Amino acid sequence: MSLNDLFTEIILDHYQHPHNHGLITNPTYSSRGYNESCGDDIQVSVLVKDGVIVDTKFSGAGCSISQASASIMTDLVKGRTIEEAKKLASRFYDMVKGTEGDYGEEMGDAISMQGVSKFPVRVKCATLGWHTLEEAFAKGDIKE
Amino acid sequence: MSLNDLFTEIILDHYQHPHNHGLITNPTYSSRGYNESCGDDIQVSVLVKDGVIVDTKFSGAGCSISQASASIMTDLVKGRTIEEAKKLASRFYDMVKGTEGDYGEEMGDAISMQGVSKFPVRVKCATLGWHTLEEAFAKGDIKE
Amino acid sequence: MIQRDTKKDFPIFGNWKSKGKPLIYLDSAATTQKPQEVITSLDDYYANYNANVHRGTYELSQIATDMYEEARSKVASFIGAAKPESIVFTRNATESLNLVAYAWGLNNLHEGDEVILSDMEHHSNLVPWHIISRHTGAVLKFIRMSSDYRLDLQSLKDNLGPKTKMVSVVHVSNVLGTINPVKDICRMAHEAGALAMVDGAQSAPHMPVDVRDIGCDFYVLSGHKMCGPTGIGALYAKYELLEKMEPFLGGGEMINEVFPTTSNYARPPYKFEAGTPNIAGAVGLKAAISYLEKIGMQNVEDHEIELGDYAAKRLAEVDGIRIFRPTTTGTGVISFTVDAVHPHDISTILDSEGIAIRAGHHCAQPLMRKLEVQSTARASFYLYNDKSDVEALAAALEKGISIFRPRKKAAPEQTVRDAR
Amino acid sequence: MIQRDTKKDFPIFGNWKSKGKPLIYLDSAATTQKPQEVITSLDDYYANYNANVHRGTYELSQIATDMYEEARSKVASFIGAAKPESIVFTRNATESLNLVAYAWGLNNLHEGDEVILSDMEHHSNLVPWHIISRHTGAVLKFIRMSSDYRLDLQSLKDNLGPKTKMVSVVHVSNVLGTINPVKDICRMAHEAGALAMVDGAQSAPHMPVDVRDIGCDFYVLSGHKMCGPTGIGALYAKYELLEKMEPFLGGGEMINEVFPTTSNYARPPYKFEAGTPNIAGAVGLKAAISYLEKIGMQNVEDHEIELGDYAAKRLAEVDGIRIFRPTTTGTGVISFTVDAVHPHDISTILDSEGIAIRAGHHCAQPLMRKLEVQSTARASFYLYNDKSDVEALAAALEKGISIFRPRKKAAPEQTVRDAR
Ligand SMILES: Cc1ncc(COP(=O)(O)O)c(C=O)c1O
Ligand SMILES: Cc1ncc(COP(=O)(O)O)c(C=O)c1O
Repeated sequence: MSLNDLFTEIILDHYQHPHNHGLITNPTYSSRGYNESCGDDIQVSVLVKDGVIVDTKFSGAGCSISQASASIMTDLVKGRTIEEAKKLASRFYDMVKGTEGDYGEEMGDAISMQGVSKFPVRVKCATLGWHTLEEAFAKGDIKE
Repeated sequence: MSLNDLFTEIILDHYQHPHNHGLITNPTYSSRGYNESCGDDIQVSVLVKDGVIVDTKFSGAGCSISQASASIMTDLVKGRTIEEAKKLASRFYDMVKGTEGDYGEEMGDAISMQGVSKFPVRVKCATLGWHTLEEAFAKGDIKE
Repeated sequence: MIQRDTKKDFPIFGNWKSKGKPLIYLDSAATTQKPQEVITSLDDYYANYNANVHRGTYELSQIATDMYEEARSKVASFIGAAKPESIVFTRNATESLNLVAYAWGLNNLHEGDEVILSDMEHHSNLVPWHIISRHTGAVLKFIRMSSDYRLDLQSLKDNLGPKTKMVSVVHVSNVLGTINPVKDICRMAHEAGALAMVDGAQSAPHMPVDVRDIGCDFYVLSGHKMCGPTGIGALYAKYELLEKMEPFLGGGEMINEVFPTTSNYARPPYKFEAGTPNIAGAVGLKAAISYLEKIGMQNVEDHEIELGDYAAKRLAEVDGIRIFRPTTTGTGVISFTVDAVHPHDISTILDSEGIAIRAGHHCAQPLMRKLEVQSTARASFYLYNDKSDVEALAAALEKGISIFRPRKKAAPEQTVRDAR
Repeated sequence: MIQRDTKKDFPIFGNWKSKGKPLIYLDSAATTQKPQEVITSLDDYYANYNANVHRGTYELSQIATDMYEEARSKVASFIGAAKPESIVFTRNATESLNLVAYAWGLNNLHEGDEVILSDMEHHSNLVPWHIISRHTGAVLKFIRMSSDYRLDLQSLKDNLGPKTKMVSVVHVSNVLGTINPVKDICRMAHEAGALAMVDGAQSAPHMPVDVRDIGCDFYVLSGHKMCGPTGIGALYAKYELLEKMEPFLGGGEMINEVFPTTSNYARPPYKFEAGTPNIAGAVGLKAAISYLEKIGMQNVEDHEIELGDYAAKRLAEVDGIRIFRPTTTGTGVISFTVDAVHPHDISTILDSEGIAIRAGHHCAQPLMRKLEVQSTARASFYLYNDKSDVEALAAALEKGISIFRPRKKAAPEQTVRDAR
């Protein structure tokens, strides 16, 4: 396991220049996630219209893996339905936990996180954003 | 270590037919002692006149060693001053803990407890009565 | 019965034998001996994987964390818990009971609320409630014991009422060996709207246990009583209860965020595990459970009941003996007294032949008062005992107590005094 | 400095080397590795002397009891306690701190009473007081930290007053390594009529400690941080205080007499040791202390300070590093951050070279806020580390962080999105 498998170009790009950083003013779903093991702290907010995720942002602070993963995630789920996003989350968990499979097509930039599976200590960092997204959905529509 | 070194004739006599069993109605000193390790429970009361122990009794329940030791003790301290009784207690502790020495003269029947030093588990039983006597003295004259 | 010579699995027996002293260990209700694989698991942990858990950001710490969490899963599956997160690691059954008394009791009991215990509780399920009732004004009530040394469910019924908030009872008595009908007791507690806790210190080591079948809200056990190391125990609780409960000890590992004067807590079970846990203890407990599972808990129970029944019959032949054991639902625990021979003396007599039993109140003084004794002698069997141990016990007892048989009257007091 | 190659005493180093992986263990503030003689002492206990303590009436139990009590004496003499009975065995420093907070605090603190802590406390000396202040209405105050990472005694003076009932401070900070002037702090607390507690989790393992010289009323330590097993810790307290205090946990061993609804307690330290203790843990702690005494605590301290100073100097050369360590009174603990590289990433970088450090808030979140960081990386040295470990750390750090050095701006967001 070389460090380059973990800290890929794409991950470092997203870490140093995160996409969709910030908070949506009037979100449909929102939650805060906390990684007890290293103190990473993330806020995810989502705007859904007609069942489709039209915008999503994240804020917070943390390590390269947690921040890059959240950044990639926000890119990836836009334009999808909630169900699609959840399914993607579950595929993502499979991938970073090392379950065999072909993730290339669906994962987009997130494929750059495949190397995390070789670093069990960092799996929690990679999944923080996704768990927080799911948590936001689970808490239900804020406006209702 | 044979059992006969511990359960000597004299000890068994005192256990089965204890001397000075009961409570003094109007004692000068009194205390209750408790052996946490096996639940032995003893009450010792002492009547002192002109600095001399004129009577002492014990009551309670417990094993052969604790009961016989208390019985022997009550015999032994009668007619002595408090100081003499305390000195005897300390010599008795030495003996049952196995400190080398000649205890024959001063110990009277208590010499029968010398074998206890071979049974560390039972030392606390043998010393319970004596500790309770000392405790009674330490608490001070009840009538004052 | 277990047919294999399991004593071979436990190095202490061979070691004492090789020193020329037999060790007939009949005090397993106090603590059990440890099989080689448990001892080895500790060695292996410290020599290869030792690191602090949970907050580690390096491989070694991840391995240690995985080992610790695998131990949690093992305990969960051993007692039929729905999920590992229902298991809180503690020092022993006593701490588990205190955890519930403090964390639940201190925050949920109020003046006049009632907690029902039983006549046969160990001090560890009594004293915590004394402390909490002093702080809260809650009242303690007791399920009565019948003359056959069993709990009288009618008396539970009579005690249950709208003020009952908790029923906490021992699964298997450490003095009488009685197996209590905890499933019925939990059902009755729940029907009355109360929570139910089961003290499994003497059941988890000795029989198959399924907390979901029992239906209890809380269940406690001690590792050292089931072939595991000292210093590790567990509390099982329904997860929703753990979520609702206030924490007990405060410190590292059990919080999410700490500010100078406030804190918010991690989710269970971590909320209840403040500070560095007994990691090696958990690893050793896992090894112990694996050992027990290899033998099979049903085999362990059958073996012990057979030994207990056999011992009860054999010891009944001893002159002046009185045995405290129910006619049915007894286990491998036999308490007894012998006329005119104090239990402590019985223990010394047996010890001189290498037989280790316990004498005393067995941390159950209220029960002793019910039995109208100050103390008893107690032999308790485990999977490594066999009938020859029972024979040795009976023979040594018969031989030893003869020393105490009635004697001639001693000389009158005065002569002893005069002789000084 | 310690000249001998002490790594040889610790089997884990050899075992990892033989697996082809180096282990440069720099996380001893979290938990230390264990020397062979500690591991052997556990093995020896379980394979030869295992029995329950105190209530045993047979030889084996007497041996186990003696071993357990000898461990108590060893701890007492190691920290200069007047007598063994001043030592209560617990699971860890956290439980010791909670014991005092609950047993003393719950019964002695009232609305408006004040407890003084400090800006650099570990969660284990914060959260218990949060819990107790919630129950009692006591107020928490804090000794301020100076810009040189030391406690400001003027701020203690300002906080002390007639309402101060307790001052509880960390002896050596687990983040900064600062050695606090606990002797002065205890004197000032006593002058104000308050009690004084010292959290010695990071001092007992690393320097000579004399509780009577310090003058504290309470002192706590963890065995696993000083070469001992997990699951064993200690509380030292002045004996008169232990006598006056209410008990904490209730159960077996800690009582004299129990009636159905009341109990009276055994004398200290037993009053505070409910249930079967971690006997093997105590035995292992004794072996650990013997090992430390053989090395000599003054040697340990000198060795670590020298390493700490050396590391501070060497790491200062790393580009973008910020080190949190006092200019004087520092120890072998070095916390640092590196610009644009998160501590967790630093830890992974080092882990890939077999170097174990900790990254995170180190259970000291209020201190992190004072330092205005979310987390730090921390290397902590012990007697088995040497200068080559420092060199390895610095070299791996320099190499690893280069990966994170500023890069070209990524393509604008849309293109990434569109590429899906
Ligand atoms: C200063 C300080 N206090 C208390 C503790 C808590 O120690 P334990 O987890 O062993 O209870 C630690 C350990 O991290 C510490 O560094
Ligand atoms: C029925 C019962 N409950 C609780 C306990 C307490 O166990 P521990 O001392 O391991 O906490 C015991 C142990 O003697 C027991 O027999």
